[in-house]
Amino acid sequence: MDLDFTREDEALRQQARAWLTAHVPATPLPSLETAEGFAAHRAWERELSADRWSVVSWPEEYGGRSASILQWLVFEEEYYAAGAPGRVSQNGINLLAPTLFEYGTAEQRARVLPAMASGEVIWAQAWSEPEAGSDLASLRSTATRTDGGWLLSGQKAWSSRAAFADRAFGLFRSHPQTERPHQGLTYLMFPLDAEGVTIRPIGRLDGKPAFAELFLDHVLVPDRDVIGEPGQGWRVAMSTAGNERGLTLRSPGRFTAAADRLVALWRERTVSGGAPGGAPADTASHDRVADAVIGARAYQLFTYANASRLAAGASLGAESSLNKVFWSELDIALHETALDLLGPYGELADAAVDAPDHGAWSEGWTFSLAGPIYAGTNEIQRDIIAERLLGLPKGRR
Amino acid sequence: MDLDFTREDEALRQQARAWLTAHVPATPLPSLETAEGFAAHRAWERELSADRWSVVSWPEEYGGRSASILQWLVFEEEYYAAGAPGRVSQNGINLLAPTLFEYGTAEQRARVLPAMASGEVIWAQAWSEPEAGSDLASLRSTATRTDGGWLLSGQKAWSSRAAFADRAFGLFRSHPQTERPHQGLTYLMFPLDAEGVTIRPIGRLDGKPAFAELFLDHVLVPDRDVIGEPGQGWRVAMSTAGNERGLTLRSPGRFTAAADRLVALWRERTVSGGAPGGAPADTASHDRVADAVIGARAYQLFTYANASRLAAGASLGAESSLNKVFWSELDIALHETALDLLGPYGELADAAVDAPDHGAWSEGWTFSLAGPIYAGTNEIQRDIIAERLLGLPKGRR
Amino acid sequence: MRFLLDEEQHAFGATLDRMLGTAGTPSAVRAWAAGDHGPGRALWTRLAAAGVFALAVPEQHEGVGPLPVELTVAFTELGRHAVPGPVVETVAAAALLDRLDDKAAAAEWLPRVAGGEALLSLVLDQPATRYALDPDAADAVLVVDGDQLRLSTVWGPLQPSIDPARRLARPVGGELLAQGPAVREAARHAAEVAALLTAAQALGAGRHLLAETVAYAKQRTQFGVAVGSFQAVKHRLADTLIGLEFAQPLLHAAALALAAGDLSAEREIAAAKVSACEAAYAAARTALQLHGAVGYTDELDLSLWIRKARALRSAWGTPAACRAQVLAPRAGPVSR
Amino acid sequence: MRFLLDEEQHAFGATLDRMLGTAGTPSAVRAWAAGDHGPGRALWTRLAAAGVFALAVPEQHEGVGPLPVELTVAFTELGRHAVPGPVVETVAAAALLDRLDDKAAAAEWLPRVAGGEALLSLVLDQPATRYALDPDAADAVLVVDGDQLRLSTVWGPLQPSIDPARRLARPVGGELLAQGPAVREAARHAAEVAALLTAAQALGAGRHLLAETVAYAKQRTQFGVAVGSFQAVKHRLADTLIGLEFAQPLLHAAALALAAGDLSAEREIAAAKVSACEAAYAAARTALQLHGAVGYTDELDLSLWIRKARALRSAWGTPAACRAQVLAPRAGPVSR
Repeated sequence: MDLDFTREDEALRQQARAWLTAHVPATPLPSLETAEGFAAHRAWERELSADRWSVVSWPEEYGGRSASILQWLVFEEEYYAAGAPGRVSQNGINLLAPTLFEYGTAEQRARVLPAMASGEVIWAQAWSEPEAGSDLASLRSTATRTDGGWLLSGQKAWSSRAAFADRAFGLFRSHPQTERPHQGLTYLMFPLDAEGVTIRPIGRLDGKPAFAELFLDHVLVPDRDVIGEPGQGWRVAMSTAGNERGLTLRSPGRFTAAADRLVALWRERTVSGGAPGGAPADTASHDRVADAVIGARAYQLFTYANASRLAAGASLGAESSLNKVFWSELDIALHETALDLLGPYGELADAAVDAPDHGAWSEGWTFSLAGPIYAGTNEIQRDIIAERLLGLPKGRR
Repeated sequence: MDLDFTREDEALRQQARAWLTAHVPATPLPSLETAEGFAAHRAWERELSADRWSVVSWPEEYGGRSASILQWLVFEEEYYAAGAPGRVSQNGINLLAPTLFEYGTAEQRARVLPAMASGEVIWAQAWSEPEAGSDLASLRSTATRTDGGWLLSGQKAWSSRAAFADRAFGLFRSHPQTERPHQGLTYLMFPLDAEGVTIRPIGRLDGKPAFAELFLDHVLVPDRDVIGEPGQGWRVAMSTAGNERGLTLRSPGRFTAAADRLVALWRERTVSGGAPGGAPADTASHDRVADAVIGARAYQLFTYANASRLAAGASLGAESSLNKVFWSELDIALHETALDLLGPYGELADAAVDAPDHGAWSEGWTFSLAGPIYAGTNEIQRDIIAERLLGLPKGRR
Repeated sequence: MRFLLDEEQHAFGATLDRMLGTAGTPSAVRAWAAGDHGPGRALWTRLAAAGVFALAVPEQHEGVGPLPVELTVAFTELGRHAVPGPVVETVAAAALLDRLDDKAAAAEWLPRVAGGEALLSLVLDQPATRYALDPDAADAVLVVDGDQLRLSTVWGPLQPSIDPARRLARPVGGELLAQGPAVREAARHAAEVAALLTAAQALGAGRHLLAETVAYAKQRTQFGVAVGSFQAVKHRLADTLIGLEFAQPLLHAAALALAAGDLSAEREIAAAKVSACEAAYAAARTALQLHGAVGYTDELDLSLWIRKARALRSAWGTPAACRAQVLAPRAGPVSR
Repeated sequence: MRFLLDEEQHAFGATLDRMLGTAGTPSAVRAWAAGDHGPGRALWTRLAAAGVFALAVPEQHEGVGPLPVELTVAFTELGRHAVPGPVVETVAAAALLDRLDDKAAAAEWLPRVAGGEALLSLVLDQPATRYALDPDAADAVLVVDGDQLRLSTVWGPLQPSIDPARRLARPVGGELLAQGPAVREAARHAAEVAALLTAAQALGAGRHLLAETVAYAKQRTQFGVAVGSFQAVKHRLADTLIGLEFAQPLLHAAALALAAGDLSAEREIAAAKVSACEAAYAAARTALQLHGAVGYTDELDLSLWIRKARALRSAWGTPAACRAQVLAPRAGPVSR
């Protein structure tokens, strides 16, 4: 057992660090949940991809570096430590691309992936529906067969990035008569500017249009935009890609970097006597700061172990639920601690001129609050942990 | 609305304080869960009752002072602030006596109460059974009719004080054929030295025989020891006395006194630099100490409000569940904070010669751990709060 | 002792609750956030008519106060309905002016406060405040610096709070209104009033968040049953109720201590502030989690309360500062 | 990087688990608590035969160590089975003697430690220890005071711990074994070893507490269903598992850092210690609550683990002291 990086890993770390030092904007980009910020983040994706830093884990042919999972983790550590911008292409890179690598055709990969890597096409996810939150199997939107393709109709909810993105992907009920709700679904990609698509942006807690409702009325999608077999959408979506997904949803690098920034904030407050009213908070926050540091390190190490398991050919199942609950609670605790340390400045929105660290703590807190809700609520995750990892009786909730 | 005490209330406070200052043993009595300590605590009950301080809320004729609920709370504050011994008669005074006042006959009151007040007879409670923990209605022990009385058979569990007490009270199934499990129960008192009673003391977490199993084999109990109507035991046990019981189970005075001792401990550790290894704990414990103080005050005030409601003729229902969860969690948090403040001395058992404060923190921590379990687990209490106070759907757990 | 609100106090709260319940406060908050103070001022006038602000003003200045307990009752309702604007600051500023020797300033402002014609913002020379709340909506911004009280009419850029109903700015300079030790003393008192009423607002906001979430949990179904039938949901809501129920008496005791001018007032207020704000913030977290994604949208009015709960947490006394006050050496036992 | 135990390490842990699983450790603990060290020493001999103590001793003294990772694996099993006695102290004392220039002391004691013939107790001149553990059972009590190392044979009254398997006493005086800066340095190292292995014990104890409680929750019924089917119970057990699962990698990383002699070792060990001990204590609280009254009895063997979890929490580094080490200025970013 070891925690050693190969020469190649270290080389990648040094290259990434050097590139990031040279390229990361001195002042943070505007929030990617705004039109202005979205454009700026799209441009940043182009800059990343120009030097093949946007999708390091992909094969070279699609713009990547064939980085191992561990090397991807190294890159992420450097990326967030450098204070680089959030990834506006995340939906495509983390959710759609793994599915294409497993179920997509060569034609689909060649057509979709390079444009995704360059930020030319930015993807929204369209999983949820108004009546299908935690309970995805109860999807109602339909895909109806037509010449050479499918007609999509229905409504999608909580479609992140959809306010400004180019295309979206999701599941649609293509075979209404099936025994079980998981059957008869088809995985499709579709353009957000197509005829029949109406987008209603929805403001998140702080008002920024972080997601949207999609109303689809006979939207024509060609067969080439079906991923996998029609009717097999559930299997395609829940594919072994889900495996790594549990690992890539939120990389540890985000948290180790945030924990280091928190310690810096805490030291600054302690040494300087801190913000007015900061002083008492300092002693009181001592444990919370330490726990954030320890938690970030634990999540990093836990992920190294999982990466080692995957590299050894094992697969991750319900373990991802441990991950999800842990990082989402860590993220909130870490940001709440920061806001408490900031005392009277803690309530300033990220747009406020006095907002500390250009509003990073406020924006981060708002973002963190969604953690326990999306990608399977933490209540569902705890049920999964109890039933699949501890073998407790299923069903009763 | 006010928080004012009447001249009578204040007079009682001053009298109690004066008496306690004169009588409370300089060094704490041995734990009442030991034979030696039990005897010492019985003697203390006699000393209390000699000056009518053992049952202040009872009528004079039974050895009390007809103190109001508020005056009882005042007495309790003074009692625990003075560091007076735990009450070995608590089962009788808090659980049995209120039932006797409501359902007992004049003969029963005259026979039972004075001996209870003086500590001459100390009572064990015999509610639970091995298969009936949270779920009292599934009691199996039986009371069978016989000439002039009843024959008790079966097994009781978790009978607190039974290792050393004189008598016990509990519910027995006297009418086997009933529609619902709550029916057909009878409330009886019985001697622990009677023929057919076998007592198996059970050590609590720290090994002290705090409770016992009772094996009953045709134990003869005369009719005069039945409380209320035979078959009505459930109603008798759940009587409106339960009302005040929610309030008297653990008086706020215990917690305000413990919180004050915790602050003293924390100051001592802070000022002196504290126990070796204490220093870091001080800053870290700052919030926990403050929260213990605030929690104790909140519980005290919440109880004043409930006492005012009762005095105004209202009755307490599910509100007692709020009480139970709050004080039991406060008690554990308060004692855990103390043990953490004590650093390396925190693990010393109360019998250790170096145990700080004569082992009060260690003994208090052990005692506190039972809080969320007994008198209805906190899980049950939260179900009650959700269903009865918030009106959430019943049943599914 | 009768540690319960009396009939009139209950009735007063219920009246405000009914009035505000039909006043469409969410839209007033959204207008306020957009810089349109019209609907907010209209609410203000109705609150004055209901006698809220007169509670802060003594009789010789056309008020009926100061009545801290009644103010606490009123501000719990203001929080329950998320009334926008510097309500806490106006009442605290009135308390400050009332404590000054300078009768002129009091005579000029207090009657207008009582009548609901004057909105005041307030900045005190103490850690928890660096910004004036809604100076653009206020008729005056009072600023205490050391032993000087100034009336400021200039301030820096308006800065958004996480609570859309709050907009903050740093006041600049201003005309000297009063000077001397009385100013310090009055400011200390005003800070206590502000902390107490912020706690009351927070408790009201928490009550609303819990009520909305319980209602939602009863009606929202997943996996074919009401979300509110899941034990984890029930227990989380039960814990949220416990937090609020035990903050309530701390709030009342703090109001009584302030009314009586007890030495313990500062400590009692600090205990109430941290408890009410922690309970309200926990209620916000619960509301967000149990509503799921829809609770995370700003178009659902719930978001106004969630964001307010966060802002009130640090307003007029951070949790850490309050806990420090509770443990301040001179404090002695909090419990007696 | 392959951050996973390898085959042999797994097999070693599994072997110890099987061996101790049939060794009746609870009765050995109860005998130990009563002052009868016989069964405990017998266990000790079997552990030595299995190669546990040789892991702490270098080859020139008839060991195969020091091997911190393997020691961590072993002590996790010792904790899982609640093995009584100064196991941590013996290994830490061996680490101390190994670091001294004084070859004589090392040559006298280390082979006997490796062979399981010597039990050592240890007191270091650092906050977390004031007492020698089980001096009456130990063959020697090593005491570091400043830059002096003494061999003590006298101690004050034996004092019971909340953990019946632990009996504490203050050593008095003793013969001087070594002196000088090397003693300070060796003591610092020994403290790290002790903290690491205490964390390992705690993690093993926590694993046992969770496993026992899950098994009980599946079989115990209330209201006609298994307690383990209540969602509140399921979620509490899930959170307990999360705590243990995320402490595990911290423990392994700390062992690797110690093995490599990294500067980060102290900080990594502190993080592992507080996480493992908090997770174990939380597991004890969960075990107690979900077992109900029966879990509160000392006749149920579960009580031995519940009480050990509390004792290990403060042994060789309180939670507060560990957190302080994690934030110590020289520490720098913990994450890289």
